[in-house]
Amino acid sequence: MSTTTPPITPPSSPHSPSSSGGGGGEVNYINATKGIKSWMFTVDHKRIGLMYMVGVMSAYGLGGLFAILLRSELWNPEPSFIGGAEAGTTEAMNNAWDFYNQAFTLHGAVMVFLFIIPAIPAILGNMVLPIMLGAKDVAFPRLNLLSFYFWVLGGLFFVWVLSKGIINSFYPGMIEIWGPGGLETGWTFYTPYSTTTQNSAVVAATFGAFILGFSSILTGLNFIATVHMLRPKGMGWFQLPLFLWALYATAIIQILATPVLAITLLLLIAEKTLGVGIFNPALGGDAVLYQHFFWFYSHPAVYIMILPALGIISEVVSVHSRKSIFGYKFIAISSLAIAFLGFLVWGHHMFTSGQSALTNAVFSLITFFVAVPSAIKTFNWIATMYKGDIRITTPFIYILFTIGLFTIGGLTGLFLGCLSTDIHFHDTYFVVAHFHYVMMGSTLFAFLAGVYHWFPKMFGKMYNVFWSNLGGIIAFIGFQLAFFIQFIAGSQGMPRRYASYPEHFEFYHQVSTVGAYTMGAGMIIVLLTWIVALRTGKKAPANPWGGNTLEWHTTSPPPTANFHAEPTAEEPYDYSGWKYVSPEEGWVQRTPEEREAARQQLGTGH
Amino acid sequence: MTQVTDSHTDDHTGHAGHDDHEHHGPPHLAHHFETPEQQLSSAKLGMWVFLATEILMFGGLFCAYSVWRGNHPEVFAYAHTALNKDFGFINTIFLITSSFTMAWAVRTAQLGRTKATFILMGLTLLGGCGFLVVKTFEYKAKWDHHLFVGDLNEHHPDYVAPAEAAHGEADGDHGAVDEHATIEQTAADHGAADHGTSDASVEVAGETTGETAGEIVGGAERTSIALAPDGPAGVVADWMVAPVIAGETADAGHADDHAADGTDEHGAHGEAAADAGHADAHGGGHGDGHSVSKEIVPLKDRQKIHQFFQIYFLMTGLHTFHVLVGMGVIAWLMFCKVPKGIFGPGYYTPIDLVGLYWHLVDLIWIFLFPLLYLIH
Amino acid sequence: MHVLSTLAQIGSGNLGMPPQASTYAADIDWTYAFTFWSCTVAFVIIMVAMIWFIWKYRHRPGYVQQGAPAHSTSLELFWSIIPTIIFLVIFYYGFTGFVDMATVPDYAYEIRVKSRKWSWDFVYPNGAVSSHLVVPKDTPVRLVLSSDDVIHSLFIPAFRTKKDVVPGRFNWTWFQAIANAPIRTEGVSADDKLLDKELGLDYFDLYCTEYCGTNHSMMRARVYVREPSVFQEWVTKQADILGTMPPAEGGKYLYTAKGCKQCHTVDGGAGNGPTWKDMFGYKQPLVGGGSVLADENYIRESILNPGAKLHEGYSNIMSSMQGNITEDEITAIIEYMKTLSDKGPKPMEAWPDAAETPAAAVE
Amino acid sequence: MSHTTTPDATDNHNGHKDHEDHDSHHGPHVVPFSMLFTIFAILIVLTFATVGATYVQLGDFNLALALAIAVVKAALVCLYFMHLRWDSPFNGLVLVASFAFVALFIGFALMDSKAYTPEVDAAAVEMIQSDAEAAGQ
Repeated sequence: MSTTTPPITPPSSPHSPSSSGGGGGEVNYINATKGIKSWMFTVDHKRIGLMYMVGVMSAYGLGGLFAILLRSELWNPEPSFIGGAEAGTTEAMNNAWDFYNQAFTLHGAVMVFLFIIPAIPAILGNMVLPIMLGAKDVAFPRLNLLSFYFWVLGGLFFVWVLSKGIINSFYPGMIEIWGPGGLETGWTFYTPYSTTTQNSAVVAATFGAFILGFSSILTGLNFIATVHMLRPKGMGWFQLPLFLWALYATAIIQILATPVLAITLLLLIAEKTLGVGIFNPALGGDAVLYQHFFWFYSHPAVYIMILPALGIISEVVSVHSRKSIFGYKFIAISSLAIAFLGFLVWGHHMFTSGQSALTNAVFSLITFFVAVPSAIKTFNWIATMYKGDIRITTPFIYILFTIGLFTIGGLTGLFLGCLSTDIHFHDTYFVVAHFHYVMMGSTLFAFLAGVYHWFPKMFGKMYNVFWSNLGGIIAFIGFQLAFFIQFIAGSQGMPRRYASYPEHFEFYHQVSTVGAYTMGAGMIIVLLTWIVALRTGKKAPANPWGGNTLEWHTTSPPPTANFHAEPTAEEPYDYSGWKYVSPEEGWVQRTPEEREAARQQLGTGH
Repeated sequence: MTQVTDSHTDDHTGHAGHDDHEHHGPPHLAHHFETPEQQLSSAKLGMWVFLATEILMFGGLFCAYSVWRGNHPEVFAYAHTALNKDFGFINTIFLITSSFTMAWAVRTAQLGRTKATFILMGLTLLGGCGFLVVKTFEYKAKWDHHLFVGDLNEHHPDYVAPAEAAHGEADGDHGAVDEHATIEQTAADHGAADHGTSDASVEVAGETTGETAGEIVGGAERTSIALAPDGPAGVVADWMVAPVIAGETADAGHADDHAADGTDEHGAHGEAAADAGHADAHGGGHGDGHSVSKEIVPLKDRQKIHQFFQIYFLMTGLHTFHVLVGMGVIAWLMFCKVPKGIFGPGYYTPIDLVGLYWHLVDLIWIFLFPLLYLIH
Repeated sequence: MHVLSTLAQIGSGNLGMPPQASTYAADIDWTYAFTFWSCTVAFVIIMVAMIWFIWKYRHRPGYVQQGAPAHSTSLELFWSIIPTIIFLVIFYYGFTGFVDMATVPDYAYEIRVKSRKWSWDFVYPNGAVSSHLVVPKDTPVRLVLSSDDVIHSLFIPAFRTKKDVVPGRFNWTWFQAIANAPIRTEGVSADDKLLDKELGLDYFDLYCTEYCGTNHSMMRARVYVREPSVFQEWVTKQADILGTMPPAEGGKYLYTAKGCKQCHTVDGGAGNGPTWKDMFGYKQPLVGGGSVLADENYIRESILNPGAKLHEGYSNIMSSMQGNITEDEITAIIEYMKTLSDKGPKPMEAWPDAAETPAAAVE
Repeated sequence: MSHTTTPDATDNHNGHKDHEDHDSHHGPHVVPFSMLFTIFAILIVLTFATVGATYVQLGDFNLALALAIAVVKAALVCLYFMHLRWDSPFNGLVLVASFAFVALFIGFALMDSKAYTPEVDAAAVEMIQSDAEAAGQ
């Protein structure tokens, strides 16, 4: 179907290792130039993606550490983890509560701003978006690098806040610039708490988030321009791989929503430093208006987190089922629909805030409409598996987890979109469980699936399948343990952000804490498999999965210019052109005759 | 698309760019683009997307503006009188003119007329400077009258700390303007009019426009307000004095007409003096807001008046910041790039992009001007 | 024990929801159950289909892949429209349920809820104030919520009601209680036992669900549902609660009831605020140097305007009690503080003049 | 791979561009000076008009009129000074979309804040009252 309009250079054949004289000698983007400077000032999107990967995974480790700490604190109804022996005295209790409040705030803020928003677009998007387009780079490579440094700078603010918090707890008042250390406002920075609290570094943290916003904007801007301007010949909008559709939709949200976060945080900083009172009722401001501002960004931001994950699911399901994705157009359009509708539902975070009944009803209704495209996608993935030739590989196993978690997360979202039940569930553990299923369950597992899917391409190495699968399974079990029980705790009325809780919730919390530790163990195994694979992994073939998007048409890892010869656009989900040879050589391209035969055998036209 | 062909004949650029790159990529063509057109289109698309983020960012402030104005139109209608319409008007002209010279500079850059480009960008810079000069005067006037943002007023040399002020001019500052019409008895109890003899009244009576005075009483008639017990005079009537500067004539007697159906206390005074009393109280409240007792001072009308100035300063401040950035980029291009003569029909992207940015700054001002200065 | 009760609760027809103690709880639970079963069916269908497909079409020796269509508009429309219809049904039930929750009967009994970091005051129409909510059974009750400092949120799981308490405005919610809680046997704290004498152990939980700072998780209260006649009796007595005890004892009562307890200790321990132990009659160091004698005036000022003379080592986090405390209550607290200090005058034995008992302070 | 492209590839590129939703133009579009000046003159006139309109009492329509004039001015700036009239339609779409989303944001926020203003005002009145009581003590 997608034979290119004018004939040009023949499709580049995958680079078989035997023909190129063996692994190490080959020049690729990793070993093309050496030295720290060649990385620091690189404009190569793949290197930027790798640098993002290092940074973002460190942030994930930090956020995960806080998660473990706060789950430990919740083991007992009364906080005892920090209070220790003197637990029970007011001072110990206050310390424990403050510690818990800082832990959950930093867990949330680090995970949201530093990990989950950049995770898929900045790492995997940067890595494969231009290659999937057959382009040499993103449209604005230097802006891309700038975006990374914005991320670093923003991250440094959080590290500063954090280290100030630690230092100040040992030497109170040692660092007085921009208020004391630590952050205890919740990642939402709700006014007037954030503008009146005196024991947290709100300004530093919000300024960090403000800078991170620029990072996000620049990535989105780059992706939009790249998808528009650098598509290869023969690739119309509907030959775009679905991951790129998802990234494109994500970029639209990043562009349109993030500036509102920027202005919100600027206003917050102005309130804090200049005594402006737009959001502070004590100065005549309006606290609910802040929530409108905040959620106008932060609800669409939820889709910045989840949409790329859905794109990865579409890719992986299709490739590893060896079958063209079912209902391509519905999936592509549903990404855009989610992006658009995602802007119209922010009010469902405010059903109990005193928002007017009419606004509540309108937002609730639109919330249900935004669920429809998600449902369509899920059904389409299942239909893609139908009559496939399914290879249960590591990425595929992770994707199955993702689909399961996304389904639970999505369905429980219905309880929260529904007005009367949301009143009960709002701000309870039900919400905590719901968004962890969507954010952490779906996005994290899809991200891991994506890494395992593109790992051979990124590094040219294969990983240990057994340990990778085991790590995923342990993390999955841990995840279910940690969060499923929170639905029940939430429906019982367990409020979120509680350091102490009534005793009858103890059982739920202990199960949850066990789950958190289990998941942590699984994640450590996963990270170890990556490190081991980088050091001792076997050389990966150019196309280990038989995918047909353009990144599989180049060597693993790709050269700096991505392709040795200019690629031609291919129908991204037509797998008839590849045949499996061996684990070492992976999939190689069939001759036109073989391909025709394969199509005949499948019996349907693509 | 006929326009495109028109332009080709119109301005002898023709396919120059095309010819240029067919054989060899021009020096400014990045490695990952194939043609200069593709690069220019990408750059423009990127710029437009960036401009969209700018619009959304200002959109937040416009939203804050709309919500506050929607809820308290009378406060805005009154408070804007502290702004000088003429200044706003002159600034609009400055920006439109500089926008025009910028568009013209893009044209000359496209035609490769380096010297004209240089001069036109210089004129654009001058326009920006003019804008900044006027803004400086405006901000200075606000500063002089303590109409600044939040706590910044405390840094004013004349600022009287509320605690001190409380001793000095303790009595006399109850009552002020409020749009909350509901509690008449409060109006009666704390009818501010009895304090209308403070020194501010002289100034106000002398200079306030009739309309302004009417507005105040119009507001007061609908409710009144009481200050905290220690409500000090603070900075006397500072927010009130500002419209005085803007206003031309005193016709405080008009206040009566507006206040006629108001509560008798206020109506009875019917003089600017009475209004000055309110104004005074406001000043006191205003100062008070920044004192240690911030927490216990309940929401008051003066705070809503303050909202206008907060929003005014945030909007114009952010806008002015954008003007400054734009001027910086224009100056850099003008002095470092344009003289090299590198811009011509084949390559004028930077000029085009900075032009787009400058026009957006103009565009935002086009909305700010009527919304801030021309409120009814 | 927890495991068993938990499993029993989940297994009961209530699907893990708390007991239904308000008129609209059953309706919400019905919507919940409808959504729950719809979701369960959808989830099972998706998972079964997925696992079955993976099993049936897995790659294995001898398996030959057959072609299958890459799209089917009718099928996709089918699974777009069916969920949409189900979603709209859920929306409809949620919406009607919400309308019930948002429509308060005209004759509702009105209770003012004043909140601050980190305590609740429930103010009844006759002026009675309590830190726990007591409501008449089978009577619509409208809660009018206001906050002195930051956003809180009032949540009573058994009533399925929740509303944020936003400073600078009034929010309200209402409910009609239809049942009281069973008497607690588990998890009864020492505080509970003290309160037990007054009100009993048959209460529902009330939580603050909007994060509000250090002691957010302790910002809880108890909700008692009482027969209207019993309620009437209680509320009448509560209006004059101070008059029924000596001033110092009243102060001790207020120490808990007004939430002073959250920050100030009486045993010399540290807290968010200075301890009351040995405060009265001693010089107190101030932030920014200097000191002040902790006498009646200083304490009164610190209650009404906490930031005025800030005790060294503490930040200005206390909200003013202005408007939430009467002069008699301040007196009672001062008398109580006198009992905690070894300096200064002896506390009053009784209210000086019957005419000036707190009853007079009640409007 | 070198960055020079073969003539083949270039042609090809131009060929495939036809189905793109943005149109490439083959050289800069230069706006004639007369057109620029005309737009400038119109903008100045409209600025006078918008100031002049404030001296006419139209009630609520003053705001609408001022905004209408501002929109016309903005449209002129976008179409001519910013070349949108000749530019890729997608750039125009970006602009329109950004305004649409601002409108959406403001619209919802206004719809809500209008509805809850009475609660805010009531609270303000109560605070004034309690303040008055405090002052009376």
